[in-house]
Amino acid sequence: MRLDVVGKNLIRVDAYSKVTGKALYPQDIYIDGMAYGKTLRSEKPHAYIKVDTREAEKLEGIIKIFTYKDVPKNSHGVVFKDHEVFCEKKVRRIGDPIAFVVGESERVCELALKKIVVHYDELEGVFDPLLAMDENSPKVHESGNIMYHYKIRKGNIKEGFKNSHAIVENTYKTHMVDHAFLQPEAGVSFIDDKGRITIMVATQYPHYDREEVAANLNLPQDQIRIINTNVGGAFGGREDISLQTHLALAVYTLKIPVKVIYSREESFIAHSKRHSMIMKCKTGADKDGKLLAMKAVIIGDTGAYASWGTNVLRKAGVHITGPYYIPNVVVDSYAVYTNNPFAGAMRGFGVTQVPIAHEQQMDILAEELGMDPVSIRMINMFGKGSVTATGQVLTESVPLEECLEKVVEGMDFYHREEEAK
Amino acid sequence: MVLEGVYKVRSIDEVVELLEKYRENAKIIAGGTDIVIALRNEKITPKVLIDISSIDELKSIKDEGEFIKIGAGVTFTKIVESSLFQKNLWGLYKACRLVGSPQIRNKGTIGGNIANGSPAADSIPPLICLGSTITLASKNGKRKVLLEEYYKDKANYGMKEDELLVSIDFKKPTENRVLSFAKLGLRKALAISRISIATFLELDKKGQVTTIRVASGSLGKYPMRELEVEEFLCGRKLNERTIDEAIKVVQQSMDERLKGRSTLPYKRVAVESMLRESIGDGIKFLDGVRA
Amino acid sequence: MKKRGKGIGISFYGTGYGNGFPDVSKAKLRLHDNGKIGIYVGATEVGQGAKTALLQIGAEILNLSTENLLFISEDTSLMPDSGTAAASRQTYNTGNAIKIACENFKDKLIEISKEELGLNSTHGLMVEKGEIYLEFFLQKRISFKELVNKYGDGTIEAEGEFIAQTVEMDPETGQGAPYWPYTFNACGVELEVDTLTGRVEILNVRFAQDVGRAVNPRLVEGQMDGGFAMALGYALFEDLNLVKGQIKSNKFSRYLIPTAMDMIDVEKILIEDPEPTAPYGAKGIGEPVMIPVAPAILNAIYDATGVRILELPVTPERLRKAMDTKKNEGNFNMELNALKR
Amino acid sequence: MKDIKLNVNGKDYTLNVDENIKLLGLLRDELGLTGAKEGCGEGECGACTVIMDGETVNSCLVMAFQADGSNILTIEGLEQNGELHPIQQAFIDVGAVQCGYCTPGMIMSVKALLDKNTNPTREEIREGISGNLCRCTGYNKIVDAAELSIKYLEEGRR
Repeated sequence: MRLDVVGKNLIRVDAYSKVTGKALYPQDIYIDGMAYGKTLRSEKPHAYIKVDTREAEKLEGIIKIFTYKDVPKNSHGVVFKDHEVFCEKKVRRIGDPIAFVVGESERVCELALKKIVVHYDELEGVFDPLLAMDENSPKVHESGNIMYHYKIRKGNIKEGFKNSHAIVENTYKTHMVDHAFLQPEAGVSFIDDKGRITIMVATQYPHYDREEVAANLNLPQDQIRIINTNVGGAFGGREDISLQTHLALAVYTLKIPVKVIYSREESFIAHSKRHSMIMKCKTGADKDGKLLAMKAVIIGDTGAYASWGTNVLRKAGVHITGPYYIPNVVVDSYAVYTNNPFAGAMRGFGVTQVPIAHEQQMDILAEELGMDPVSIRMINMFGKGSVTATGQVLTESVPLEECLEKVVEGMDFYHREEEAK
Repeated sequence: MVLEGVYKVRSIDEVVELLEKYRENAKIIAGGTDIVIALRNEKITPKVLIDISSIDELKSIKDEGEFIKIGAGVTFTKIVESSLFQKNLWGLYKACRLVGSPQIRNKGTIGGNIANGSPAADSIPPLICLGSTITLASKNGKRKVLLEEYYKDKANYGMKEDELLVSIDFKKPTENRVLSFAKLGLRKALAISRISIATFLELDKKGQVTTIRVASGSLGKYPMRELEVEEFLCGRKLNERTIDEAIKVVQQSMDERLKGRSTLPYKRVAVESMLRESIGDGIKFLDGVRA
Repeated sequence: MKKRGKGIGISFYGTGYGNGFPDVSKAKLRLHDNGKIGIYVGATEVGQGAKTALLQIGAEILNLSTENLLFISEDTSLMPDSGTAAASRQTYNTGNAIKIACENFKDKLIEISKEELGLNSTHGLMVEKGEIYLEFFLQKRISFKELVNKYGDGTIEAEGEFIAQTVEMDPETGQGAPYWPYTFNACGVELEVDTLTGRVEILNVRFAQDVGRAVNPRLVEGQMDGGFAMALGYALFEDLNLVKGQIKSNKFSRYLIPTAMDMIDVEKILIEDPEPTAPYGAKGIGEPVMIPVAPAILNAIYDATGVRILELPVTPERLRKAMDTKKNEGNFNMELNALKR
Repeated sequence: MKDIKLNVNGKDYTLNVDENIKLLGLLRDELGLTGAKEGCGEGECGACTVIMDGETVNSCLVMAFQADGSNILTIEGLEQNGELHPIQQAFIDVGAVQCGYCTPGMIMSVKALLDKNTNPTREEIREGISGNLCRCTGYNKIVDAAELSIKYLEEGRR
């Protein structure tokens, strides 16, 4: 195929604006007469709350303080609507939004935050997903803490292990991490010339934001307009709604432009995290290193809210075998609520966590069988026509062997094996 | 934070005048790399800031023959770029080079490092090893304090609210003496030291220690001399065995000093690497001098 | 003492929302006043290069240079929904939607040109460099500008929609075809462990990434470097330090991501094996480039030290402790009463 | 409020500034120069890097009143008569830009480095930009851009 443009190193279309500092991010937008907004967030991980904003409202320069009472429909979420725009009765994590202060300057908003009185009636929290799975643990949501369970049942697992020459079993653990994109969340809202509520924000998915904001405000979608500015990195951390609804609510009520800028510290508690996972893996292979069976349990801590928990733990479950053909597979993958920061999408979406387990399992198996790490992969890895643990046939474009060969070519992995002999 | 007055001053006299007037309500700012963060986090809430970064007198490094005098307002970059700290004073050069990042080194000052007094301050262990004296000025005149004493006995020697740190001076080491430094950080830049060790060393012709001073950072409430190690090594020949012993001595001191701290188990093993690096680099330099 | 080791990680990654959920991308094309073509698509540029790569796909089909294309992807009042900039799906999904929209647009231009040029059939009409012409009688030609002058700004338009093919999995057995396409890669890492401090230094990296086809190789390389750096932080540095739900490391002075000095030059190898259902064979690689790195680092640490670190991150403390006790660090018993029900 | 005079990108300003604001706030909110960004507010990320009297500083750690009498160069001051600075051009040409949020600060650090050291090694470049965090690029293409800048600058001098 002769290609003129595809395959060429075209200069990025946004490069010029970015090297000159002309590219605008939400924090770079200034509108005459705009007010500022700041969010009051929970300081407790699990508590019933009562909020008193009266003293704060008296401050000169404070325009309005929004709470749950001001939100027409107070629930949102990418899959399950289990987030509240502002918590009404209960907070489930440190950082849950409780109120949104709009004032003439950032400084007066900060003062107001200190004057809002939140009475916390603290509840026992649960921070370990294993404990959270116990029926007697405190419930983060009414529905119970096990939010999702994904299963694979393929082949005959007992038979697989029975025929295995080597079996290795280990439990691996990965931690919650942050996207740490360089641009903290920010946004500006105003009413456009057609009377639409317009929000300029850095987001991964403007149409989803529009849908969510419209639902929360109980307005038709065409009354909402999202304008994506330049986005200072995302990596999954800008999928859930953060300040969009706050900004929309403020401009809808007050009819003046409003701007919000999060500090780095607020950014850390405002957006989702990568799911921490506990992965218990049992892998069996025959004498030649051919994989025969895998049994895996994955427990993902989705924190206080579901966000993408179902999809992340599903994707983790599908990929825990690694890119290897295994005839007998049992996988149980759970998403569990706790009072930790909520976990959602982050680069790799559950698939970044599972190789911490399956790739170490492969090396451990190889060692038990006296094989080298390259060979054991070569004989098990997916190729064209391979069938995955979910029964899917990989019909085309499976150049895994080539990938591994190219890596090994320059690194001399076999050499050590020879030395050892 | 709400500041009521800010002063960008040109002379030490002006500073001490203002300090006398505002006392605990005033804070000195030079590079700002620590203090602006403290203001932002409301760790401090002064009413007045006095910027000393334009006082020329505080910004010079003087080679006074027997002594070197560093103005409190000298930046880390200036020390790194000075030819004075290249040979047997390169422990100080290295410590300053490992501070934060280029931007932090361009603004951060040696005086600020001392006045802030963080246990992890990179430049202090080398300065303690050199037996540095600091000069503090107030409306009532000047006084000198040994840097080591300054931290050890804050009640008697620490900075008063009307005082300004003016300079640091130390005796230039003779050619057969060397200052070295090692730092353990979690990453290669923008790293706060988990452990730092500075060593000041003199060996005789047989390789026996005739003078040694060892100072540590992040191994206590403030940077300090490691006297037990010094005592152990003084008069001994430096070899694998004695250095191994010296490591045990440091570990014993740490066990007492850091008892119950969660960081102790790691630090007591990692200190080995820092002490080896610091002493080893010192020996290597002196071998070069003798060769 | 310094000990060296090598390790490999390989991975696969299924693109898209998956599991039978309709993964839809839409694109719209319009002919504008200056003869330029506007591509209207809700694909967010988050830094990955979506605007550039998707524009390249459009330009290729329309036989135009990218300067003659406009890319409108910011304003929900202007562009159709192309799904989220996530799941490594924009190049594949929205790339396909743009491809379909461009083909429909070309058909439309040809249909209109047939009328304008007074031809009996569309046979032999070509679209290239801003013109429609009859390939065997070049005098029969009409430019985009002429068309827009006659029909008006934005009135000639076409749409395209692409829906990825996935099959919902059975809730009891997990059997189904949850994602498509899958992307593959392999990473090899050589590193050195300071056995006294437990610090890890990466010495050498080879990283091969299946891309289907690289729409813009330099953008792919940028993703690979960035993915490696993020995974390096994941494996060795980054820790929120959660205590009872509170993030203790909530600032950059405590939450440590790699600096330029912690990063290393990465030997990047792009493997091209075009995916038939993808635009020009191109697959998404934004997420895959992070995935095989951390396990390669962990396997290399084992190779160097003989200890397995089963829990992330591999802080110097954790590694040093493992070396001291000669025990695999983090191998906890998982007593799951909850699971026994 | 405090009266200060300073020169930014070759232009003299006399301003009356709030005692509490930082140089970064002054540049962005008062002068409309939004190229320098706030990423952390504590001098860790370098997104706010500008050149002050010839040296890079984190403008989030400089009080505005401290800038009295100083010369400031920001990213907006690099492009001259519609022509990009060679470093900016190099960043474009090698593909050193992704999300772009770190880019202005990164370019200022590269400039300050090359002003002092006209031919740094890759390691020296890494050190020179070690106060500027980037989450997208893994830095390698930025190091490439700095190397290409050396070439462009040499060609410009010839």
